[in-house]
Amino acid sequence: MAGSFDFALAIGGEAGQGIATPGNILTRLFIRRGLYFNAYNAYQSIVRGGHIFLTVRISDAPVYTHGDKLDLLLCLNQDTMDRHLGLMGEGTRAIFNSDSINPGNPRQGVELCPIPVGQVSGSRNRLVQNTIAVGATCALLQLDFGILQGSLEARFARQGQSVVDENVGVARAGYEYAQQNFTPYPLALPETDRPQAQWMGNEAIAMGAAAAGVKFYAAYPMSPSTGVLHWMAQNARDLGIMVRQVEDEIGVANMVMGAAHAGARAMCSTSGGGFALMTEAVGAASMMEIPVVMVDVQRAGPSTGVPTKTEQGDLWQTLGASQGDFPRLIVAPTSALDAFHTIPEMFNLVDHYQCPGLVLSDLLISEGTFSVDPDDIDMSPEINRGKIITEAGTGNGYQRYKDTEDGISPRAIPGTEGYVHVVATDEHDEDGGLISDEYTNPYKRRAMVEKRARKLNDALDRVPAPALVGPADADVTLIGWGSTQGAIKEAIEQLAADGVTANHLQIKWIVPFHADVVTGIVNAAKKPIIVENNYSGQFYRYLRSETGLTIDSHIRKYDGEPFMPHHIANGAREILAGTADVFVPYQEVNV
Amino acid sequence: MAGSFDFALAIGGEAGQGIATPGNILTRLFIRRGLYFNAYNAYQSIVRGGHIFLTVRISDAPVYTHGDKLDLLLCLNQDTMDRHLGLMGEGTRAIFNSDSINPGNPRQGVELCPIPVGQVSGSRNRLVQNTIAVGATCALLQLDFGILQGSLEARFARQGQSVVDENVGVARAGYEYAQQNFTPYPLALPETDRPQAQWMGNEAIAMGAAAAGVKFYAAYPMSPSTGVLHWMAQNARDLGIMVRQVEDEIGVANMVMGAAHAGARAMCSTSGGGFALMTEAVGAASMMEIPVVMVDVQRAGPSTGVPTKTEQGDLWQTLGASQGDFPRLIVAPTSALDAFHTIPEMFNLVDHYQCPGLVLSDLLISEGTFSVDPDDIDMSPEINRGKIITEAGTGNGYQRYKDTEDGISPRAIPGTEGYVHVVATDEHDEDGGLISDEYTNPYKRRAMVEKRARKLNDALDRVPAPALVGPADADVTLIGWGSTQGAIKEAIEQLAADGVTANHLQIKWIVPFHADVVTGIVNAAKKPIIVENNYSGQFYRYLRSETGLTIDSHIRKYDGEPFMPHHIANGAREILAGTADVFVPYQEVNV
Amino acid sequence: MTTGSAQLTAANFRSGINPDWCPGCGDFGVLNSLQRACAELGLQPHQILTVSGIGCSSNLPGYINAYGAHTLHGRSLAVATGAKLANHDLTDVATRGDGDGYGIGGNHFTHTARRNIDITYIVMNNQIYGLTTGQISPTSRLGMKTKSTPFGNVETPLNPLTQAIMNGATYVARAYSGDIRHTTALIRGAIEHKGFALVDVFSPCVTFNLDNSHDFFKQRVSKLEEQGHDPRDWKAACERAMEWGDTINIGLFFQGDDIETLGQREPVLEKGGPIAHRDLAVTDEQREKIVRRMM
Amino acid sequence: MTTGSAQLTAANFRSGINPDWCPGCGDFGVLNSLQRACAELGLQPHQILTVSGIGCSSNLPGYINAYGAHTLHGRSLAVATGAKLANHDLTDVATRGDGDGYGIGGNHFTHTARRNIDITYIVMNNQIYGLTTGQISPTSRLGMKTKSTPFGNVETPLNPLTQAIMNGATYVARAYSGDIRHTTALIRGAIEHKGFALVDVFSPCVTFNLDNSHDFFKQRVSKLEEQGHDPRDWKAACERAMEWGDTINIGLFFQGDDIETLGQREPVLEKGGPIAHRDLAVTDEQREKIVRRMM
Ligand SMILES: Cc1ncc(C[n+]2csc(CCOP(=O)(O)OP(=O)(O)O)c2C)c(N)n1
Ligand SMILES: Cc1ncc(C[n+]2csc(CCOP(=O)(O)OP(=O)(O)O)c2C)c(N)n1
Ligand code: SF4
Ligand code: SF4
Ligand SMILES: [Mg+2]
Ligand SMILES: [Mg+2]
Repeated sequence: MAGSFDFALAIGGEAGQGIATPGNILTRLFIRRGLYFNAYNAYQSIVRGGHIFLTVRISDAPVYTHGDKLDLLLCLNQDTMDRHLGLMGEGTRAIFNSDSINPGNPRQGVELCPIPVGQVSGSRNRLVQNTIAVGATCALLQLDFGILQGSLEARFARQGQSVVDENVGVARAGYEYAQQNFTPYPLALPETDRPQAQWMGNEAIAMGAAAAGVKFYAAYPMSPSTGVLHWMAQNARDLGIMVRQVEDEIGVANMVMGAAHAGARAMCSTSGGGFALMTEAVGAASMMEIPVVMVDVQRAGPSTGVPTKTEQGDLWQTLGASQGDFPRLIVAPTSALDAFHTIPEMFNLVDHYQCPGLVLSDLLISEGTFSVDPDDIDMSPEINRGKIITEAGTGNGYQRYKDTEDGISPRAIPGTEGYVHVVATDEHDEDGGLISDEYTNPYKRRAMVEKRARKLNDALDRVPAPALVGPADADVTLIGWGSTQGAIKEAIEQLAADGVTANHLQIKWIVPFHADVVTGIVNAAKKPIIVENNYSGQFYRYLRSETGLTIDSHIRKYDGEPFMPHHIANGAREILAGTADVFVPYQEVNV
Repeated sequence: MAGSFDFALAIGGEAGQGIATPGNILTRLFIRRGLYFNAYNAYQSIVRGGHIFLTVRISDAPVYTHGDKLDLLLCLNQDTMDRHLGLMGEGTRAIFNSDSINPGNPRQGVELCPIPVGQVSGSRNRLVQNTIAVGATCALLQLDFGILQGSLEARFARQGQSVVDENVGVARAGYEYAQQNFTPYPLALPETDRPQAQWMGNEAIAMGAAAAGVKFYAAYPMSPSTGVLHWMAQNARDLGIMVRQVEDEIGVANMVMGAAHAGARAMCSTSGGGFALMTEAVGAASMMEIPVVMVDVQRAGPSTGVPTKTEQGDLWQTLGASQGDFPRLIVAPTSALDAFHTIPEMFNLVDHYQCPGLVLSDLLISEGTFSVDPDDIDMSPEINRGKIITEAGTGNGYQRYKDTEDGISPRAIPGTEGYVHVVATDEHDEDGGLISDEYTNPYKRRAMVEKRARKLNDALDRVPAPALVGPADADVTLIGWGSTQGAIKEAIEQLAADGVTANHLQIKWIVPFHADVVTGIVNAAKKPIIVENNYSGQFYRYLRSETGLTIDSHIRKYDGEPFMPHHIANGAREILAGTADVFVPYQEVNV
Repeated sequence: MTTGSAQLTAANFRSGINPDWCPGCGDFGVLNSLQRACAELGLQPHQILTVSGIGCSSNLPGYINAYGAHTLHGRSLAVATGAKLANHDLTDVATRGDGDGYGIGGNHFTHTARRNIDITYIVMNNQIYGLTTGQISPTSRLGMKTKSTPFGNVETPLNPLTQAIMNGATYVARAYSGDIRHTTALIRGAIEHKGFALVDVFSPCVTFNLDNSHDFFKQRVSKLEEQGHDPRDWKAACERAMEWGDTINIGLFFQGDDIETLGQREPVLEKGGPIAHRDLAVTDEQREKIVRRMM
Repeated sequence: MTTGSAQLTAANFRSGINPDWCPGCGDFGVLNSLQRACAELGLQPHQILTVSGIGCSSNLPGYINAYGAHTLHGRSLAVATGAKLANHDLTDVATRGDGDGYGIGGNHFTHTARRNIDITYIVMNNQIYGLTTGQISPTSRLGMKTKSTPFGNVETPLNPLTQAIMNGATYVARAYSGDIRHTTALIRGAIEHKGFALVDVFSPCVTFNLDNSHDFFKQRVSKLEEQGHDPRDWKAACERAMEWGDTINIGLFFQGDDIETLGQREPVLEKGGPIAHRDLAVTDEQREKIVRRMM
């Protein structure tokens, strides 16, 4: 965090209390002001009730996680107060509706900000407390009311002037009440000259697909991947994308394969259980040499597990998807923005190699909300469709599975005159003819296995090697993969403040895997520690299978919640102190 | 091979020519005589036509593979002659119907045995050549005709005296013609005093299940696993087993889970593609803590692949089956007899640990036919159902998922008065209540993950450690897993004859894995070589992930055919000579 | 189906857990009706096994005092079939949503119906995917706007009733969960019926399906029992099931009698009681017979 | 559907490969009929995509001169749907077996039918699993003895025709592959029909199903066209489809007209041609609109 301002607020209440709205009003207001933010919403698989806790961390410099601490707590119900007040520290504030919420005893230095909502708003509507709280928040942040008013006007314009007026009035009442009764924060909300945009990770994935030229998208709803479907459905008409909700994930994967075979760039997304149902199609796509991209947004497993909680638990599922040996690519993007860029890269690779590409996101990335610099939203990435034939020709001697030197065989798209052929999930000869059904030929079989495998021989050249960030001689090397990037980065800053130097190796490409580069880095490290958001060390086990490296120190978490930076920093400290080999942080906040 | 007699014959023809019948007449005759045999049938996924090649190797001592060489070739069509004659060596014979088959030029020392079938049999029926060939074979083996006659009488009795007479007459004609025209083998067919029985690997698996007390078996047909279904269907009524052919493999796995939940020992079997569809249920069974056994009979992949060919290609599919981390057991039996014993062991383990158990067989084991000593067919193995509650009680304070010290919670069977509870694939608390839907609690979540994982803490004590067979200081250590046991064993004998000493480590238990024992053995080995019937070294990659061991020498095969012993011996020689690191034998016989 | 134990009331079938459904959710009525039906039939909690998939509706087993299995999305009929065949003494009730049952679970529905296994199949049909916060289901109307069809659904909804009839279900009913007495009667009939029994229940999702609300149904539902419909007439049943407009029929559409259940046809169940409780040992005689065939 | 190219004959639709079906297998007749129908319709090989699953019957794409995809067991309708939506100019024919199509692939059948997508669905129904050497299929008769039911099948077979009608298929026919002229006409009608068209073909497995042989059908089949059946009458269609005895009906059972296909309802296909051939680039204007909403 290089910013001068680092502020986190949280809104807690139950499902159905409309927490998303104040959250959205505030984040919009922040990004218009050019601020960066990172938001994590802890919620439950229940439509009304339960506990929702939205943390929004704001800064004038990029923020990579929702952070470790709260400055402001907005309690929409008693439960939030009971769960979280005890964790608020010196200099923080807690805003709540004193008509219905009982504060309890805060720690020293916490300013309670009770608002008698009924009296202040003159309304009995249970949703007004949200707007009051937004007004009060702006007051505490010393924001000019006009800015909030502008935001509210924009947001409610579609619902008519009376709704606008009501909201502005209520917000103003909250604003003024706070001004009169509570102490504003010492640092006022800053402003930069670059307004930001905002997205959820799933939107970033969907936009990456749109940018890659995806014209066919199919899904079966499954948390936490459904946001991709929603974005796609919303934008289908504008972008000419065929979007389908299918009867099940098997249908999804096979439909996507059919569309890809017919020449469209095609993608699907799901979570672990849906991906389990898609695995047979992964092998089929590889055998038929059809390029498809499948996204698995991981959630806490096994099985139905905890649908609204995060985990990095599906790595081995992607490594072991479908029977037999066959080429597949696997990547784990490290942030929403990275996911946005990764999807087009993956499409270029699968088109080049004519095989399936699997993308491992997780709830932390996919359902997190983040600011993004509009200039980073490049919707015109390079597109390379590989060896593809779409022009009519004589097709003289055309062989769909020609045993070429690099294993890649030109792919004629059905409908193209002159290149009629059959693709098959059975083993086949260069023509696509079925060797198993015509006669069984071990030489052809061997040749085709080798042809397919050979395709990936140069794959390492096409994906960047992971790089070590930070001083070469650091006390510890923190190794993560995928979504832990931000938390590790901030943990390293915390360690530095403590006098512990740490460097950082974040792995994104799983297959192909830069084993030599990683081995070199690990061997040179003083104290390598692997950080993963799962129980069994799935990445470590894979790393070891690829390199033989033995690493003794691990930080793991598998309680459904993502790492907070201090979890990792604490783990590194304990490991350095020799008090732990496998450190599993305790989740302090019962979110 | 310690036997004094080691003889291999092969019958080749096309599908629909009835190769199974002469094969069966001969093997029955051999086992009645107390001989051991091992038969491998190379065939194609086609119902008529193509090429079928059945190899039967016979000895007066146990035989572990179908071997490397042929002594007798029975050609039922020209194709067989063309493909295989060139591979017959000194002292061998080739019997064929000279009315329709043209022999070509055999190598020096091969005795051609043409039989003018029409004239000898006086019949135009194209199936008589099979019976003639059986008769001739018996003559060449200096077998008293009365023995063959007895066999034929037994076999055709059900079809009436005229069929018996016709077959005996035709066989006699072949027998006599051969006596008069061809040179018998110098060694006559021996006899022992212990008649053997015979089974296919799939029957051994099914019988193992019956012995384990399986009362519910479900399947969807899939080669090469369907033989288990056929045996089960045939024996269902006698043994009181509920056998179901289901609409698909998803239904199969979930039905089996339902039956197991209701208290029955329940099993299913399939091949890789069907297993892909079952993976979601693997995670569900582990999460609900329901004991089930699922058998994956591997065939050559990926995808539909080569349905009638063998491969050890599904190891990573079982390791990566379903999302998230959860306990599962995985075993790869080393022979049909081992599979028979393994199924009851696995049932005791899954009942004890309340988790899924996966069994990796392959076409080589499952569709091979083998002699078996009747005394080895113990249908009364130990049965241990673990902590199970089936007696009515008050159930006071009963918790289905009680967080016990060893992680194992007593399992009440639905229908038992007093223990009403819910099992769930969602994360749950000790009562089975859904924590994700009621409220989300990271502490409970973590506790439940750890409870489930803890169950396997003592699993290594319950499965035997793999043992090194052979001299400790051998020149090479051949490491295999699952079905390669026999071929490696015989390869070692061949190497010994060559002055190369080799020892043997065969791995059966994959999860739990005796990493320390294996590491000790490998580290002590002069030249460890891993042998596997797949392309990518799936076992090696797993071994490395569990131990960090780096092993440079490999013998692999992925052309659909199993290893013959000399493939492995050749590989070991080349690796010792430094001419290969990864040796992939060439399949000499275009089966 | 009754035992010697005391007759229970619907309240005895409440589990300790409060349903976390949205206030007003139609599923409350279904739970209530099922509890009443169990009480009326004199069942004991341990005699019942409810099997669900995943969805709001599929949380039901947690709320009823009975054995329950909250299984995978779409798979409850397969699990229920395995359980019923393993212990045919159990009263086996599969309870789930329309997405779960007719979408991803559609194939099991087809095949379970034709087997006519003695399972009661209650589908809480809210014409939406509730738990995943509102996407079309296979029963959503044409044109319906949801998060996955913001411009309107373009796929014709399926009709679970005509499907069930054609698939071979032998008891096919539809209820509206706002009418608990009627729903109870239909569920009771389904449990009493020997064979595969579907009770499709309109069970409004008050949060994500504002098209098919309680009001919508209250104004339209009409009971077949009051219309002189003959449930033995499959053609009439299909016709009445296809009516969809100002009047929407509920009640028992079809019942086929004298059709053997899978359990009755399966010789392995003829004697020896539930297979789950049979002796696991193979007798010497059985072994002998098997080994003899191998020699 | 015709192009400027020369009119082809059925022989032009032979691929170089000889079918490896057993001599006498019913599938030869289906292949033959499909080739004739393509020729009669003036199609060119590259305009056609046949999509199959796995089974003896599913080997068909290898034997016809057309684009083909021999996909996974049970999944051909899903693959065919994806291909058709990606390129709606293709003539999309899914060809497969009864196990593949009605067993493991049953759910896709249901949902593809209700979408009324313009696909011709040919099921070679031999009432057996052929390629796996003879186990019951979902259309095997009660009592049938197979390797998986050595004492007789105990599950009621399903009726693909009544199912298709109830699922929303708009062209539902049954043929007998021994009558090539009739089969050709029905397949031709199916390809011409706009919407989801099922042609269930009795295609005897001469090796594993000796109950439902060519003789069996020859003695029984009776053409609806000769009986004055009105294919617009779904009730009559269902009744005729249920008849099974000395007379078994073949022909066009049901045809629904004026029912929009999925392609017609889907606005994304309104203009711009097949999506597979559209420009992949996102325009500045499109980007602008997206980013604006994010700010
Ligand atoms: C394999 C799989 N795919 C998707 C999901 C996500 N999912 C959970 S519930 C549900 C649908 C719920 O709809 P419905 O069955 O109608 O139940 P309702 O919530 O409406 O009662 C889905 C798609 C899942 N759990 N598993
Ligand atoms: C997932 C999966 N399960 C099982 C199989 C094995 N299998 C191949 S073909 C087939 C059934 C064939 O029957 P059908 O579809 O009726 O075709 P037919 O051979 O009779 O023409 C089966 C079960 C498979 N290939 N994939
Ligand atoms: S979201 Fe709908 S179905 Fe789910 S509990 Fe709420 S009202 Fe019921
Ligand atoms: S086994 Fe049956 S379906 Fe298969 S090719 Fe032979 S006759 Fe045809
Ligand atoms: Mg629903
Ligand atoms: Mg068939």
